[in-house]
Amino acid sequence: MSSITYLEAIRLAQQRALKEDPRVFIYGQDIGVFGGAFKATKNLAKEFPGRVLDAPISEDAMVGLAIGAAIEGMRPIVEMQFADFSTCGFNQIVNQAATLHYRTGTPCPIVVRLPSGGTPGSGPFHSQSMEAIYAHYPGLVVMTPATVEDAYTMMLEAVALEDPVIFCEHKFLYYHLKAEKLPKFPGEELPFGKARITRPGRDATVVAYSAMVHEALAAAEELTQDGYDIEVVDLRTVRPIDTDTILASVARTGRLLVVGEAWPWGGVAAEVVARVATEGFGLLDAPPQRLNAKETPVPYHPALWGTHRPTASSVANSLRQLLEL
Amino acid sequence: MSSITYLEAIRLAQQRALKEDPRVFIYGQDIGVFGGAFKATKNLAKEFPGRVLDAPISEDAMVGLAIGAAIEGMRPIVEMQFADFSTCGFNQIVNQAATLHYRTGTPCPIVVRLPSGGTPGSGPFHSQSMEAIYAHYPGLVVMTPATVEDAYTMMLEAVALEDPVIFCEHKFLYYHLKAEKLPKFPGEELPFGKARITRPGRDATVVAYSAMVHEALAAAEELTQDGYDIEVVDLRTVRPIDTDTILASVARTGRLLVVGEAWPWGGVAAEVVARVATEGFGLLDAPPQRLNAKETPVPYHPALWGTHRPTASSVANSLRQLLEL
Amino acid sequence: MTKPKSAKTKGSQEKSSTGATAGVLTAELARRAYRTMLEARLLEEKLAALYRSGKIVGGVFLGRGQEALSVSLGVHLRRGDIYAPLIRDQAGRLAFGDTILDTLRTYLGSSLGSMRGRDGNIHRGRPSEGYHAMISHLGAMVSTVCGSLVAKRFRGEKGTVGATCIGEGGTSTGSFHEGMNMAAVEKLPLVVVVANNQYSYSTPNDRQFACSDLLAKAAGYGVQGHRAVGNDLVDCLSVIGEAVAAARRGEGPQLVVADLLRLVGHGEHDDASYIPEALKKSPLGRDCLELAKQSLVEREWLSEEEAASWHKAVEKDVEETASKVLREPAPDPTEEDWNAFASLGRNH
Amino acid sequence: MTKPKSAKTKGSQEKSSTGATAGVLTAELARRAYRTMLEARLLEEKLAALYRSGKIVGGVFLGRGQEALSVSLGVHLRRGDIYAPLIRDQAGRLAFGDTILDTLRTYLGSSLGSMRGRDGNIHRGRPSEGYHAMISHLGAMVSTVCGSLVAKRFRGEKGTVGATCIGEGGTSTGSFHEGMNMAAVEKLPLVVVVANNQYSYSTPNDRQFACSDLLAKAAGYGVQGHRAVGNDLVDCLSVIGEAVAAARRGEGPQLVVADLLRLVGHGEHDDASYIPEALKKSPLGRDCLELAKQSLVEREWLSEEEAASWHKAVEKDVEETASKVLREPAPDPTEEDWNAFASLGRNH
Ligand SMILES: Cc1ncc(C[n+]2csc(CCOP(=O)(O)OP(=O)(O)O)c2C)c(N)n1
Ligand SMILES: Cc1ncc(C[n+]2csc(CCOP(=O)(O)OP(=O)(O)O)c2C)c(N)n1
Ligand SMILES: [Mg+2]
Ligand SMILES: [Mg+2]
Repeated sequence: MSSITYLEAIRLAQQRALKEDPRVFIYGQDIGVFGGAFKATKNLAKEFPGRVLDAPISEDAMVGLAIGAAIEGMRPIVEMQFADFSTCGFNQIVNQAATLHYRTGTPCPIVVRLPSGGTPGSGPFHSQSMEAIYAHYPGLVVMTPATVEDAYTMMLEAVALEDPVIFCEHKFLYYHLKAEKLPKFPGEELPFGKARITRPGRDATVVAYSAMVHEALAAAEELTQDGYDIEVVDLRTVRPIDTDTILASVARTGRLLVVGEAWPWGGVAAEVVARVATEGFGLLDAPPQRLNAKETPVPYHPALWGTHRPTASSVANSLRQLLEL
Repeated sequence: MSSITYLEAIRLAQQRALKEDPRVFIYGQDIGVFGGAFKATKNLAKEFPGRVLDAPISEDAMVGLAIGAAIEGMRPIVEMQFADFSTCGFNQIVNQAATLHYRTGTPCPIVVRLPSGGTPGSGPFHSQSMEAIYAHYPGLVVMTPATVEDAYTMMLEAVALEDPVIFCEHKFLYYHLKAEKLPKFPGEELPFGKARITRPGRDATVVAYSAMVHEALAAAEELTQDGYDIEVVDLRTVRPIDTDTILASVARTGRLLVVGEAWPWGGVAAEVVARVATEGFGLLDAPPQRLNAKETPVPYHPALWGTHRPTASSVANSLRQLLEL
Repeated sequence: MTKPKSAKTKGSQEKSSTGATAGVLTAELARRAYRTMLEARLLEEKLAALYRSGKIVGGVFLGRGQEALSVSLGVHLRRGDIYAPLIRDQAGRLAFGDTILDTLRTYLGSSLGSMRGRDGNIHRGRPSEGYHAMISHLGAMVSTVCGSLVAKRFRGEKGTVGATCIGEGGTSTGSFHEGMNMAAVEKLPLVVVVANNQYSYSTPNDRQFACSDLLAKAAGYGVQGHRAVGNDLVDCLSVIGEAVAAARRGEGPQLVVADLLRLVGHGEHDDASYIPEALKKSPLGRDCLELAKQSLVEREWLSEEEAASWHKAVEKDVEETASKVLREPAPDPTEEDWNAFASLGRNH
Repeated sequence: MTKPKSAKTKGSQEKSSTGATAGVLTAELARRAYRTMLEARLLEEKLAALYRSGKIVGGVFLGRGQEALSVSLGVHLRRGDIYAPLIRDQAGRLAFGDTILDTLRTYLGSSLGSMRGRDGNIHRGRPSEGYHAMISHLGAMVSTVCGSLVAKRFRGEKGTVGATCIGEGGTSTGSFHEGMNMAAVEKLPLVVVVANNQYSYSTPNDRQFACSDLLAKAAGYGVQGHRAVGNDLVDCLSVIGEAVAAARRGEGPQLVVADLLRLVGHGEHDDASYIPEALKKSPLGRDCLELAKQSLVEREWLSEEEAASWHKAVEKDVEETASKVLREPAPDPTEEDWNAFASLGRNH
């Protein structure tokens, strides 16, 4: 029986969007006949002639083009070859896409796909997780799916939303994650913006997103051996953040660890800890903790990389410390 | 007797850096004969021929040029015409300047000056506060002087540092803030990276930086009428953050409000609240609070702008609420 | 610093217009253009006065001296076209359908203006009507217009064009370059008018670019190039008319370069003292409004009397509109929804 | 897609080299260049093998087919010059002073390599020695090299040049444009070599740019243009030699465009099946290493026997170096300082 990867889910969601909505087109480098650097658009150019277009190496103009097309009623999806290159389209994203609706009343329904996160040997410029940078800006929705099913439904939601969406798809999950079948439609399980309790637990809450959900789950599994029962919350979207679900979880467990693959300063973990400290102070039995990447560019050598980012074992360590506080 | 503005302090610091260090040059749009959009380099081109250079409208290349010059041992200062335009130089700042030393061992001592923050009528693209965006990246120092004296000494420190410095100078303070004289040299009062207790107090700590320090001070003054004694901490640099001084203050007051002019998500206030919640949980008598700009682009009309950003009166309100928690 | 050129020098792919009497130019068009220039000029004078009296806060950025070039693009666009004007395009905006009323409302931040006080001055537009609202970051609108044209191509709309203006300084931005190249690759019906007013803010051309002729950029992108005499309305009308027509005919992107001078500071806070007197007195410094009137009068398309009566009528219109807008409500922060999202509630 | 051009077509400001026997070209230089090409070729074959066997993780990006162009820039640079090579510049790097040892160390992530396992593959350099370490973002190095040249100007250093390469795809970036324009404004001694290998990853030229000739960009920036036959070592040496000499003489930035083909995938994961067979079989697809040998042998600058013995010697060197590096320690995360700052302690 054939199983569906996280990458394939993204491809299938784009295929469905193209099929169901004539306003959708995809624009990015090498995404046409070639099917994209990661093959996320494989065969789509053939199936939808003229609607999956190779772009020049011009990230600023790629986003600008998407914005202009959205203004005229289209639903463009832009593929960045790597999240890291979105810095070259940064200005259009944060200053034009994010502000358009507030300034003019015209919505800007674009999706910018960012192949994100670290993989061994990818180094400082093909490994970045930029969700916190974009989430800082009001007007941008930032999605960070952690499962094959979410990758599929959230891509469909992203295309349907009236707002610009930064879609952070994790490269490490592309091939590692598989599912037997996909949901029929978005919202079947959870509505947009709602976090998931991936693993219910009693003793502490780990809030994570994207690839870190799986490190958190493995750590939770490891801690069962110590007799602990850890709850894992998958944020799914980091803007908006589903503070209610987090607070409800912390209310049950009294302890919070937030894990992010990006750097700590101002990251998702900082934002979640700040929210819980502010809104759920009384729920906490111990100081909330966060675990992030080390404070350097993402290193090239797999041995360094494996230490740079949080892993099941470093999450488990942090949890053990938290449980003793 | 002539008093010195915050803007003049920045000009004088650059003048001194040019005079004392032959490695220093300044590069930016309209900074030569014209003296800059805000006159922060007035007369410097004349006084230092060939060392204060007009740049084309090319923020990416401006930063790239500074990096290349720094590699060869120079100490470039880049003036962005407004902080908001640094988005066009974003890639060079975060991917080349911030990573150079870690990757290659070659330091990248550049200073990027960002005329930051809101003023009435400046609107979405001439008002932004981008400190949180840059502070996210390991390798970048981010300075946010709130006083005339700091503007002077921190600019000198910025030029002396081996690391790339994002120098967020606040446009609203340019003319509003005055001092009678300037310190003789940096570190006279406080070393680099140390926060200042601008106003000692007993009942609550307000952590602020840049223009918000003055709103916090006015709010603290207002609250004396209610019998409260508020401590105001000026961060001075937001990367590094002087967590020790903040924790010591919270240890005394038991209550924390962090104020930032930028947006809340992942901002300085989020980072400070997260640090205090994590490292100083037991010191808190009430949930830590934050106050930021409203979640929209910075609006044009002064009436909207005045409500969008935190002000003395909104800080005072937040403080009153905090004191009742 | 400034490199005066003869008006009809040929660049490598340059198409020279067939001159003042070319195809599309009619008395009616020229009269409409002149009247719109007059509106822009008098409206801008009012804006300057409102700025000086403290009624407009922030800044006022005028196109004085550039009305002929600006209007010539505006009048050649029609319903369904895309227009992304820049800083000095008051005249083009009015020609495209913007109004004195909305200009004043936007500058004064009226809640009734199309920007509702959220954005102001030159950053106005009605994107859903094809009238893009520029962001400040120069060059950014080139690719945005491309995107709207791609949308039209997807919809099978034919014969519409997209147009934007930029200063010579803006050509140094990476955005401009990426947008031009993309337009050329997609063969879009895009018209880009470069107003080479010799200065970008205070920066003279020799600190901005080093090519001997900005029009040489056309060949580097593989687009058609045109040169117009920037302060000559009749020449601008015919050259830009031809450029727009070529784009409409499907000949791909068109780059128009025009030399001229802004007869005013970068903004009203700036006295432009960096512009040498000799340059102001050169042919480049001649006032396009004055020249246009002379030229139309010479052609007997307009009489001095009519021009004077137009002047009076426009002045009255501007004054009355300003008084009205000055009485309109400012935006009320307590009524503001403070929500940047289109589909999400506040505070997300 | 590909637009084959005759080698000596003149662009508007193009300087044609005086041909294969021009000024700087000597037997010694050509021999050195050929030997370095051979080193690059054999080293890259080893890198590919190490990648296939899983020893190199991440990616391997080769310059096969582009060695003649790449080396021609490297050999014309000298101590004190600035060099920012790009993806396909193994040959230029070795000519500039990089070593087989450090290349292997960097690819294998050895803690003894100049990047200490922190960065890898093509992202290596020793910036403090004028050998810039590219960031991935295409175009970014143009302005960086400008900056180093400005520093040299400040110090009064004369006669040094800065050089970088870029693919035709990289010319679409805003960074490239801003850097070229800036270099022209500052009249810097910068040489930019555009390797037009007809594809950027899988994207053919007709989706990348629309100018009929990339060299037409030179006039748009106001820089001198040169064309080289990309797989002809002797032509590359003389054309680039002249370009570097012109820059050294103070004639400002020089743009060199060369058509060629990469004879390998974008990276070793890519089979380049998007490149049509006909193109591979065209003159563009001829292997520059083979051609160079023929050409040198014809000129009696090299014998077949010598070439064969060089081949053997280089092969041995590469093999031995690889075995050595494979035994070197990987970076130890517990020893790593995890500090991105030069002047601040860790965890700031
Ligand atoms: C990317 C960017 N950098 C800087 C600025 C600040 N700025 C506004 S107008 C201007 C000068 C523009 O010159 P030019 O393009 O020649 O147009 P002109 O003002 O002469 O009409 C500058 C530098 C900007 N708007 N955008
Ligand atoms: C700004 C940016 N966007 C995307 C990429 C991803 N990328 C790496 S190489 C490449 C193709 C480069 O083509 P070209 O410049 O022609 O060089 P070639 O690979 O053909 O030598 C792309 C798109 C990048 N490195 N930088
Ligand atoms: Mg100008
Ligand atoms: Mg290529």
